Amino acid sequence: MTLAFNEEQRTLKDTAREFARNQSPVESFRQLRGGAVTEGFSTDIWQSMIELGWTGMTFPEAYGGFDFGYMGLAGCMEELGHTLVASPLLSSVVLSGSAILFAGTEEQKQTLLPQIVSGEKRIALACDEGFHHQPTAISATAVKEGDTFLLNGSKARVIDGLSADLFIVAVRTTGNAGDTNGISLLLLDASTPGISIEKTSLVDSRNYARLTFNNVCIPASHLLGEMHNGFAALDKALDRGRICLAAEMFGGIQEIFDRTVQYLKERKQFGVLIGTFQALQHRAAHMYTEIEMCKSILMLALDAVEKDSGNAPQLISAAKAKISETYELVSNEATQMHGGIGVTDELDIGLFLKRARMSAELLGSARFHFSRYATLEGF
Amino acid sequence: MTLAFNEEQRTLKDTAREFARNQSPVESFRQLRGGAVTEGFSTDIWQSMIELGWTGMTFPEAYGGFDFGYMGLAGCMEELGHTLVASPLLSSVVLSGSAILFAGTEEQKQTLLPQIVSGEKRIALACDEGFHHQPTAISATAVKEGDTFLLNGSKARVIDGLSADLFIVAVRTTGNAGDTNGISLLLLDASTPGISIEKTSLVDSRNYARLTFNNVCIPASHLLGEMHNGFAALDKALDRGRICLAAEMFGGIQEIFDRTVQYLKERKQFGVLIGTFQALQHRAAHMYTEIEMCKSILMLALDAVEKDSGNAPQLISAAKAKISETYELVSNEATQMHGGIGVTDELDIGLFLKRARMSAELLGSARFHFSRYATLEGF
Amino acid sequence: MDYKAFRQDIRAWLEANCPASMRTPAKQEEQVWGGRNIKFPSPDAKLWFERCVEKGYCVPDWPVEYGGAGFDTEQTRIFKSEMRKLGCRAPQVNLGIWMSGPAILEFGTEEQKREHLPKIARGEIRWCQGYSEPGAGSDLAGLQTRAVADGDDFIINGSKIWTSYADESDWIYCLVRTDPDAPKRDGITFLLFDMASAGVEAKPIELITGERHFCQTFFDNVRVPQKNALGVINQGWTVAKRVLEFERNMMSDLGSETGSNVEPREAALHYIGKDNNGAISDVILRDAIARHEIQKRAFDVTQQRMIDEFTNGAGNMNTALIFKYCGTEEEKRKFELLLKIMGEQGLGWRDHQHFTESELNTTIEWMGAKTHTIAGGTSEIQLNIIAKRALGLPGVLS
Amino acid sequence: MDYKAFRQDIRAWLEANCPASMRTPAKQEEQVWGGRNIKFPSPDAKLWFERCVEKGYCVPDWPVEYGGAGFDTEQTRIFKSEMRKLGCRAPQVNLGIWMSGPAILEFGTEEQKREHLPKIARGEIRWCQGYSEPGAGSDLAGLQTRAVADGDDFIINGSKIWTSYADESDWIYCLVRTDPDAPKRDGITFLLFDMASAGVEAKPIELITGERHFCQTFFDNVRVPQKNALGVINQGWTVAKRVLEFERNMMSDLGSETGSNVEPREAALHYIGKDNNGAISDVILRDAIARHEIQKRAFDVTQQRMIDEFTNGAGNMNTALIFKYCGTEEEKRKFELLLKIMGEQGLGWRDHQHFTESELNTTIEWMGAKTHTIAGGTSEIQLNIIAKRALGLPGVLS
Repeated sequence: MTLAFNEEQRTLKDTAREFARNQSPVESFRQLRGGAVTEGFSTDIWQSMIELGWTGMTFPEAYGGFDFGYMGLAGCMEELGHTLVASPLLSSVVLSGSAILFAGTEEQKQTLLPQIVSGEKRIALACDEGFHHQPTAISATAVKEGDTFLLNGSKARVIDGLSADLFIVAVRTTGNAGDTNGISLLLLDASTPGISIEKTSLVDSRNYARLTFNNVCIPASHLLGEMHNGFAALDKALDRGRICLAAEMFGGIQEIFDRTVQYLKERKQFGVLIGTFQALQHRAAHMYTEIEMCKSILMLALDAVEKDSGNAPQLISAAKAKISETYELVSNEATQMHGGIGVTDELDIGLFLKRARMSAELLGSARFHFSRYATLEGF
Repeated sequence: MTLAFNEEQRTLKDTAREFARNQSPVESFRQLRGGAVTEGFSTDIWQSMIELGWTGMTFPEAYGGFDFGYMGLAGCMEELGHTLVASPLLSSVVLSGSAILFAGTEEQKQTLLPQIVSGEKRIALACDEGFHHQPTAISATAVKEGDTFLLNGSKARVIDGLSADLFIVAVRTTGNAGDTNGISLLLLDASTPGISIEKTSLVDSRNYARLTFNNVCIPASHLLGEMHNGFAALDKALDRGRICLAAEMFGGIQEIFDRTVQYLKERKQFGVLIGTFQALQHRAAHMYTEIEMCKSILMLALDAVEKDSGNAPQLISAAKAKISETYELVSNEATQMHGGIGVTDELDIGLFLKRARMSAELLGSARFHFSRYATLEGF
Repeated sequence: MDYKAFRQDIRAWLEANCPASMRTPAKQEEQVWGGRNIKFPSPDAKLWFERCVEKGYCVPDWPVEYGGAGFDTEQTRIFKSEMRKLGCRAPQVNLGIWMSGPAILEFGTEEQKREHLPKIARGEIRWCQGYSEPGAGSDLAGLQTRAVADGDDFIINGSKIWTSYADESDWIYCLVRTDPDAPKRDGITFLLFDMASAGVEAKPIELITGERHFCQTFFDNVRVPQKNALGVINQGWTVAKRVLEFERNMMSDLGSETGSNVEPREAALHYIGKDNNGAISDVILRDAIARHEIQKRAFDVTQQRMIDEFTNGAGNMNTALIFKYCGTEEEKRKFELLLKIMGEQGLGWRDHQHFTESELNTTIEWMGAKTHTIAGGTSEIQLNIIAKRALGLPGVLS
Repeated sequence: MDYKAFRQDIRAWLEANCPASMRTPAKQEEQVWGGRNIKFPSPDAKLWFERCVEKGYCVPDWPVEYGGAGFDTEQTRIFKSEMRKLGCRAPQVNLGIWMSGPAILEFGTEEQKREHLPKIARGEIRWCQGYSEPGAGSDLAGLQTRAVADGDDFIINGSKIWTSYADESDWIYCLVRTDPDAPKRDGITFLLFDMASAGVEAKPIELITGERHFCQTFFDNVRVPQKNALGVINQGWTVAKRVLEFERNMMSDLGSETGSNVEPREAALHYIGKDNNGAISDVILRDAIARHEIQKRAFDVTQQRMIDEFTNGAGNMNTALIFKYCGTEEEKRKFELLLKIMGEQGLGWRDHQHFTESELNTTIEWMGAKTHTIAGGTSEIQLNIIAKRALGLPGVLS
């Protein structure tokens, strides 16, 4: 077990830090708000990420990747979280790429993974349907008739769904909503007739879509993985997404915590630095301890992912739950401690506050993951 | 609606305060610990309470009472909570007396209530069986054969059960554990053959018993209330116990909070009063606000009890839940803020800490009452 | 005074005069703000406003000679309770009604009362508040805006922040430093002046909620007659503190009844669903909702309890210190809970296609609740005050 | 050094020499405390102790000439890990091993090392700690116990509190004030002396747990040679701080592995029960247990993470500041949770008829956990330290 980034990973992380600070500071994210850019991310920044090789980190060399592992990518995500960098790394590389890696046939992997790495195709994973993340609660149906699946239903919160070339759609091919059995994964070209793709605007101003399928025809060969048995690969891909998202969130937590501590050292009230107020000191110190706990559980989960350990799923849930709760705590405290200025749009704190709630909900809230942890641990 | 004690009730409360301070300070409770006194309370103090008329407050004059209401008694209980006075007021007058008042025949009321008021008989209510308070989870059975009930089973945490003359036993006469239907109440003389009464020693050093019934014969005339339909009266009596216990707990909360604030004003560390440390000030101020909330919900519930309002049960659950959680908070903070001296047996804080946990469990924990509140509110 | 008959009269008048459309909760954009540019969202709103002005019902407890209805405390309570029962909207909203008007009533000269109060009562002048300054935050008394005497006038230079709707207001009540050498609370004057004066500029600040009704307001050699001071020159801190009390009472009201009509329990039944027993199917959220409701019930009756305690001769003013803190902190918890209940539907942003009005409002109000524990005295300041005044703990904190 | 071979040798020795009965967790009363009155709960305990003493294994990292085994850091780590793997009990417990011994190794003269260390290693002398004083609490440096020079000796007067097992200990390491005129941290001496000296008296204090192993210790004209000072006279604060670090590390260990073998998840399955899916049937408690376990898992790997970070060149000493606070606070939460899970069975008191040993211990440890956030530096002091050292926040807090 190793709970620290190795030298190679640290070098990569340092690069990501420089990149985020210089190429894509929070100011860049502000420019994306308002929806002028349909994609919700900068295509230039995305192109730079591709050139830096980040799109290939998690894939074997045989598929055009660099076999660098999820821990390395998570280190980058953490750094990108510091400046709220929006990109399809999570949606296309981590979620969709992992699903293809875990479920795809050799041919699918040979075809699609290099396209993800090169950025030729951006793929989005369409799983959730209800108000909350619940990957077994799939009602969208795909009925196989001859060489074709006929797809009906809808999907919510499809990350980067608005500009994706291709979707991986989790559908129900048998059983009922809530069953893990009977879920299959289908590859669906975004231009297929019968799909409606609608932008949804959420507080964190990123790219989300709702999809509606109205008798969409998909060739049977576009099945990804086994018929009815797609859930294991889906959940494993979601898990990779959860831990990378948690790493991004952890970057955000550290950023606003550091800014808040800095503010406590600069801001005067009643003639003294507010950082001398013991009540604020204790709250800040307590947050520091919680952040250290987040780091430990994050690294423990990433280590388990690297080794593909049997207990990786529960450790990922542990990390996502702990980090979601801590992000809520720290973003609330950062807002309160910054006082009036903290709730203006001019300061960045509000942007992190919004991202904190959205990322806590995405791929499972703390509530979802505490429960999942308990189930996986058998109690 | 009136959320303050009226003049008469305040006079009574003042008397109770004087009585508790002078006749039964915490020092008296210390003398009861160790179990030298079987009853777990002072019979002299109990006799004084009887003479003061507290045993008759909740009963109509027709049954030897003074028709003074539960709000008046709760005011006394609050004052007794300040000095940890142990007495059978809760067990005999509130729980058992209320059960008889709500369920008894005219003859039973005529016979038993005056005996409670005069102290001639002490009655204990035997309801719980498992580790937690759960009044529908009754498994002890009473089978009616001719003119006799045959009782088998066991009871836990019978308050003042060790020295009771009579028990009111909640038994199952039909249905299964968990059903509200099928519960009946029986009057059982403590000297009846087949009863085993064992003292259980709990952290708060009061009088608790476990009862075991081995083919105990009870005359059919000792049925209290309707056959199979005893739950409504039982729950209503338990509710009267819950709110009076909550009042006692509220007295304890105020006592240790006041002592803690006083300590903050006296104790020096690093050359200054610890009450000047802002972190402690804020924690104390927060507790103050929680205590005010406790007082409001307690008075609201008592007002509903006085009027026998339809929403009294949920307001009682609200008060018991809120006060249980606040007692946990305040007893923990009082211990921590007193530092080393607070965890010695010499200081009283530990006695309140122990009573806090025991009284939180008795008649339903915060957890139990949050859930009950929601159920009663229909969500 | 026959209060029973009074209540019947009020009820009858309201039923006869308050249009049906004015008996539904007003959305933010439907509120009628008084002022030179008064606008009405509907003819009914105008009618209702005019009828109330005529009777003095915008400020029922003010004396008749200043445009009020001259009601005593009990009459006012009855009037408000009947308004609530019928769900009547406030005919006019105005900081003049809540803040500067009551302050002028208490501290003003007869001349000032006659000049300002009727205009507030009739909705002719809209007021805003110039208290906070950039960089000062909760340290109100540390204000730097200077007013230098020049003949019978003051010349004002400086800047205020968090002046709500300064860009739409007609007059301001403003704290200025008139004696820079005195201890900081002893050199402050409470000044009233026209926002149309030369040298006043108000710039909206955008909040995280997207709202832009707070402004930063700049004063560049603004000339104001010295007689516009309310109360004694250099002793404006006394007036300011009293106005802060008005504000805190208003804020704690805000805490207890938020604009969002979404209650967590109803939200849960909709966004989470029920189990076979009709209970909210997520037990954790159900528990959190019960906890919230109990806290809210306790909070809601606390004011009533205080009054009852005073009535019964056992009152304690300390209880009043907790309202702002308890109300606004519980409001924050409520909205965090609502977000957890609503999932994606609690996180929409200006997307009227996929989110209802009420959903979008919940998101905004979740953020708005963050401002309520800061504005009008932060929660930390409230705790300082409670520690000092209610608990008597030592220390030099203000 | 061939650590692999070393590990095998240690393993082989432990398997051959540690009696089977010494490979089960020791109850409190089964621990072997060294000292003049050393007692063994069983012949196996005596055998195990003697075998370890012979090899220097009571203090494996101490030099051989002082009674240790002379192991380097890696060897010590391996030795401890093998002990843990086999579940071997500590052969001897003694504050001399954890506190005064390491302090003497670091600050002692050669003469002091030769006098004291072998006696600790061989379990001949039991040590206790004289730090806190009545009324001083966390303000350690404010101590009042005076040591006045008298020829080659000091004459000590005063009193110490929270001296664990002072009534059963042979020697004390004690902070005394030798210069009352110096700033408070500059006039303190770290003194070692025999508890059998004339004028020493130790009185047990009863805790809320019922335990009586803490004492108040009185010094009435106790005569101690000046050469018994450890380190420089008047500069004992330096030694004291180092010993506090040893103590905090020990306390955070206590936090992470409490004596109670009851884990909330097992307790819940027993005292609450399962639903049809095998899940703990109370969802609220299940969620709280998950939260606790996640916090504990995070805590448990944090030390390892720190080491890994240092190994990989990105370490940060600040992380070390959190252990005492996190460990002891989580321990408190764990026991509150256990009490809620166990209901009445978590609230038994010395009633061996109705409660199991483990149940009664849980109750005691619930209370004991309250002492751990106070002793060895309160949680508040820990937060002060974190704020100052890890966050660099300003202030004059110690």
